[in-house]
Amino acid sequence: MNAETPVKAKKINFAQAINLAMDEAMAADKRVILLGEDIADGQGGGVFTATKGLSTKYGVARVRSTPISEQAIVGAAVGAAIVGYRPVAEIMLMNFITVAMDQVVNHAAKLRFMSGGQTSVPLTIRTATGAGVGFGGQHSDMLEAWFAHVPGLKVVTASNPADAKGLLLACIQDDDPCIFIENTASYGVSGPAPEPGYVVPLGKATVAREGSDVTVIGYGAVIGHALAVAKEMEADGVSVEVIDLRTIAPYDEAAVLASVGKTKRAVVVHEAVRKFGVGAEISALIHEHLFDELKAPVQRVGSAYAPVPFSPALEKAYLYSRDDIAAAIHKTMGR
Amino acid sequence: MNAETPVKAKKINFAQAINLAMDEAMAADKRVILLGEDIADGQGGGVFTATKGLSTKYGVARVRSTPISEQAIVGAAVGAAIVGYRPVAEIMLMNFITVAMDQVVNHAAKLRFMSGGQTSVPLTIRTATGAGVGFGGQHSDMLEAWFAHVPGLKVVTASNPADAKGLLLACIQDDDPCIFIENTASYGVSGPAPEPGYVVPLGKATVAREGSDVTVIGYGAVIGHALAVAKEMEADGVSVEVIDLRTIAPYDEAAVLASVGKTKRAVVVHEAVRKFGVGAEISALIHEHLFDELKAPVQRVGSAYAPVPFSPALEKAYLYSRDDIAAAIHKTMGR
Amino acid sequence: MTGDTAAEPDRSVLLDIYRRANLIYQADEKFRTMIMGGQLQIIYYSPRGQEILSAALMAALNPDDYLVTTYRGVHDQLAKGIPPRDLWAEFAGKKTGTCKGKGGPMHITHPETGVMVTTGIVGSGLPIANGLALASQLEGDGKVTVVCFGDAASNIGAFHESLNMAQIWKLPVIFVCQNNLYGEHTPQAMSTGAKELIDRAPGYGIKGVQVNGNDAFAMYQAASEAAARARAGEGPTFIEAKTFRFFGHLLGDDSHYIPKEEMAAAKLADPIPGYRKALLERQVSEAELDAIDAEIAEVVAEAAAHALASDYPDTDEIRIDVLGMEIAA
Amino acid sequence: MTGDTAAEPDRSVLLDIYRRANLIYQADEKFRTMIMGGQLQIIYYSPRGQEILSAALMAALNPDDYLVTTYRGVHDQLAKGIPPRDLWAEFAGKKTGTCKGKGGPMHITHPETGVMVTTGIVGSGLPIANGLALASQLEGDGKVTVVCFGDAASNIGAFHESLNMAQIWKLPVIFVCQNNLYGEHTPQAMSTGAKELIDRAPGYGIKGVQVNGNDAFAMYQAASEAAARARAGEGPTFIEAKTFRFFGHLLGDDSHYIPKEEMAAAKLADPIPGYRKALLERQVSEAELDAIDAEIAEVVAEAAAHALASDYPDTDEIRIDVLGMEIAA
Ligand SMILES: Cc1ncc(C[n+]2csc(CCOP(=O)(O)OP(=O)(O)O)c2C)c(N)n1
Ligand SMILES: Cc1ncc(C[n+]2csc(CCOP(=O)(O)OP(=O)(O)O)c2C)c(N)n1
Ligand SMILES: [Mg+2]
Ligand SMILES: [Mg+2]
Repeated sequence: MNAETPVKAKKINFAQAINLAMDEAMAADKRVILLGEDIADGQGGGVFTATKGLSTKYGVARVRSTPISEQAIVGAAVGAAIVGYRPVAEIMLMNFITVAMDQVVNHAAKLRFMSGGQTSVPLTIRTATGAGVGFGGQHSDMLEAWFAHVPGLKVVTASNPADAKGLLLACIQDDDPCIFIENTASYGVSGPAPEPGYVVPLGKATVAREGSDVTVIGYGAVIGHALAVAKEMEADGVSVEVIDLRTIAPYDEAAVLASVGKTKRAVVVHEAVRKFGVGAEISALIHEHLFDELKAPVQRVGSAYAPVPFSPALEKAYLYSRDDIAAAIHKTMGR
Repeated sequence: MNAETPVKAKKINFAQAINLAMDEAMAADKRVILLGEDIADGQGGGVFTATKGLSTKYGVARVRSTPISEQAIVGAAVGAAIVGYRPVAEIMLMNFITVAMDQVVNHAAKLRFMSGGQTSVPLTIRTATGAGVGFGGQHSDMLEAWFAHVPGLKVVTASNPADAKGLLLACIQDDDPCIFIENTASYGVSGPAPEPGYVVPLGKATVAREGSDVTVIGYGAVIGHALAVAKEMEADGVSVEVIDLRTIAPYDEAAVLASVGKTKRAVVVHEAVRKFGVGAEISALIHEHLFDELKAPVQRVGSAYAPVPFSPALEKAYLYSRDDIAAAIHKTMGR
Repeated sequence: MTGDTAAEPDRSVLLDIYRRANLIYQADEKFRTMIMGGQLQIIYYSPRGQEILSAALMAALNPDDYLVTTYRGVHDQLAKGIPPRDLWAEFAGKKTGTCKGKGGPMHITHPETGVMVTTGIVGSGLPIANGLALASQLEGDGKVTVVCFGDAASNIGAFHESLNMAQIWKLPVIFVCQNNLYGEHTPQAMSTGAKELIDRAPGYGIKGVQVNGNDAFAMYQAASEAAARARAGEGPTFIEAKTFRFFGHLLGDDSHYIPKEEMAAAKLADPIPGYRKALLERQVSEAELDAIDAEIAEVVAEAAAHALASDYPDTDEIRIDVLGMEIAA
Repeated sequence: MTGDTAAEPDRSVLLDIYRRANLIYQADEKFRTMIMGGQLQIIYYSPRGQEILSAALMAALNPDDYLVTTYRGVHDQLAKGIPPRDLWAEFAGKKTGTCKGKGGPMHITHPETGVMVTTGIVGSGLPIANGLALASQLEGDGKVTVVCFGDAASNIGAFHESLNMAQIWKLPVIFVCQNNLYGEHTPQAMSTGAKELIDRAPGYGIKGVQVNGNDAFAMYQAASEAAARARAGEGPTFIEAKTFRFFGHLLGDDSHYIPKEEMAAAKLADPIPGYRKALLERQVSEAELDAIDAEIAEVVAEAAAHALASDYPDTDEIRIDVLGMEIAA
């Protein structure tokens, strides 16, 4: 970096942040390898360019474009992981993980336990998803609740590029299998660049905004919306605290309870379908611990009970919205 | 049936009840076909004998032993279903569905919606699972929460043989894809036989026991345990109502809220891992609707956050227990 | 490649193939123009280069035979007979679309023309095709199911399970691998251990046929034979049809990963002018073909205009078709 | 079947194979006795009939080569070198077991002897084996990975994806299909379209070898050649080793689905007495073999006693090994 670089103003987008995490991890540890469809530079460096340049820098032995064989991809990652490698497998879009669930759930998640602790599985699965980009029913699902329900897996997602970099690096360094969820619509979204070496610890939520009246709990792209709503609500005299979970499972229960213990009101928000989603777990937990202190029942915001529709008109009807968040906050305040 | 048969005393076990449902469905409708590994009589009529005799009765064209190819099994069921057949696919154990999740989630659940209502998918997937039988980590998982989170799927399970018969028949007759979960440990368990033609409507819970102090909500094998605990608690002067959901998704919210609206206390119980389980959804719902009336926060009982261990000593530590149910009830009463 | 040469198809069949192929060709061009011009905002997988394959294949089928295809499906869908205006409206997310706008380009269903499933998950159409064929086998309705997929899709597990099951059950299904030599940006040799995809056939005991998919005559023959076999109860066929895609994986793809000479050679062998030439050599007049082209141009223009003019679905549709019962608001 | 005949292995190798096979044989007998006698309550997949296959295969490997196997894995695990007492204790769910009782019979792991994964999900071991081999390839450690699975497992998607990936990446892995002609109660012809499983090899461009797995000499040769190829960087081998299982799918199975003559013929060709006879013909004395048998009997008896005498794991273990960090109580 030369003297003229305006360090403070440095920006980075999600794709670059994710690239940076893998770059740093690969530079530091030769056991970090990447597997996925079209991820090497000869094939374009990944459909979302998240792996761009890495095969040129580290070689195609470590950055491997694979056949369209998700079971083989995740399985190879599992096998390499149990003998000490730290594979990062890219499953292009989250819905495609449905063909590899066996490797994720029956193997990656369980081999540490079933082996009595002899073989840990330090692998990371990166996968993109999210509605709002017109990909339709089979390319947009948010399935984090499934993985959160599987003991042995960590589920992680970021709300800004710096965290994306820090969290992905933490996943790669972690000795447990991590599902790292990226937002298809956000790859080009920029934010402040992190310092080299920046790592965000897994299992720790962060207070994205302090407030005193109500806590909004979310993760990923939700946080941007929650912050925008919080700002608007300031005008109405409602002080909204926003908790960014960052690690969805196992999540930072203490941080959630501390915040809601203070505000006495909570709204949980996610893009995933509301029913049986992550919000249900967090709502249940909060009630279990803070029932007497709560001023209102915890509200949940999520998407409609439907597959993700293609038509933009319906996709909007499907997706949770800022209005939904605001309405839920008002509902908690209305008492 | 001859004159001496003591009709009232007639008993039937789960395996027979399930067999009976398929038998009646096949007799009534030639579009009902069965697919699964070793399900024809030449192969033993299914590993749990649930399909015994059916291939002999209806022919191997309609009762098909398949290769070990779960994607092909479910896919074939999807394809036949969209042109009007009513396939019942047996996925021997629930963990094996992980290799066929794509067909279940991206196709069976979504084709009605994605086709704009042109192709419904009247298929049933029968699958067995549950811990307590020493099958270990890869043959025992309760994954109902995954399927409940997928719009377009119905998830069903029975607490007694008569219901098993009536619910499975309802699944086969239903125009939506149904996941029918059977309990490995219960196939030999007997109960009163249903009348011929007995159907239990989907989406309707039942009050397995009336009570006034606290509602225990569960499904499947849990109900037996809940009833036993309820009986014990009677001695302590606690009147426990037990709600058997029968359909886990979409579940009978009205029945749950009606009962808890009466008792003002609730415990949700399932064998699945507690975290991010079905209990979270039900707890969240109850709080959302009955916050002001509840005398105590809803309690959740489920299994430990761990893969299912093999060793009987650990399997016991993993599993939810009657003591856990009793403790949760006491917790709601202790206020 | 298929060894035997059969008698050439009738003139009417040849013109039918021409008509189907040119509908695809013009529709594709219109889609690309509209997308590049910002009139449609969609991810688009162009079938340019694969028109003849699909036209000849569908011409060999009956209208009520079943089809299962993929995200790269415009050629298959139009060749199978979906009215262009219905397809177009679906691509535009309108309520007049085949699926009321709910499915979109990757999920076209149109039972009236036998288009039963279009899937965006690589390989997943094959198991479903078996199910359709199984229903036909049980029903005895004489229908054949065709499932189209790419070369790279032949490396996923569902392919394997499906060909095996189809063979042991002798299902009336035709597996058509449209081998355009690339899966996204990966060439076949990098993703596929087999020397030729057709080498996979003996692993299932299935009848395998390798054919130049861009040769309408060879393709029509292969498809006709496979359909006849299926209808006769002789079981499935695996057809590997060689072809090429001229616009890469999705529109905007600069095909950087395709050697220039390979692309140039493919363009030289472009099946669209090639087939026109073949017809002209067979006493079809320029005027006749021009008339067909003009007629199709009108159909395509009308379809596009209809799509743009149509309304979006009501937001209430989000609660409909999820389950048989309407979901409460 | 393998064509070339190589020189016979050394006497020491032949005895090594004998030792491994007889350990399996006696262990299996003891397991069955204990289960039938109620001393062990487990689902048991007997390897009876497949001892020689496994013994010859493992004798051709190095101790630190990797193995991935399945629920029917006792023969592979013992032949690979897991101390019987550790295996036994795991089968009994005791804390002295290979996996502290957490895994159980279907999930044996013992890295010291290279047994990396035992899976209960048909076909899932193959993708994982590729990963082990990939690590060895990158590491340049010269290790070979062997993955064992059944004939019926060759019909599941993971098989297909794995052989293909191994071949294109030239991974040092040996796919050993222990073809005992049945998957659960289904005969091969009912579940498999291929005439011979080995016919699947060309579909991946992989080297394929069909061998009588019950012939120690042929099996040892095939495995040695495959291991040498793998170590030389020449890539994977698919070995189809024919064998038979005498106790059906799981203990208690009455084998009603196996034609009587087929079972009788298989028993006549029982590889255990067959191999003993072969050794006797090669100047190994009865006394020498008897001594080995006796030694093994003691080891097996001790292992079983140790398992029964050991403690169950503490219930706190439920919170350990789930994640790297202990789960709070
Ligand atoms: C299971 C799955 N994995 C990955 C993808 C992403 N993807 C979509 S198309 C494609 C390439 C398919 O290539 P091919 O089968 O040759 O068909 P083509 O696009 O060339 O027609 C990939 C990798 C997907 N849709 N589904
Ligand atoms: C994915 C999956 N489907 C089904 C099963 C149930 N199952 C266990 S073993 C088996 C038969 C396997 O046969 P084969 O591969 O020939 O091995 P063998 O048991 O004969 O050694 C089946 C169907 C399973 N464990 N996993
Ligand atoms: Mg292709
Ligand atoms: Mg077998």
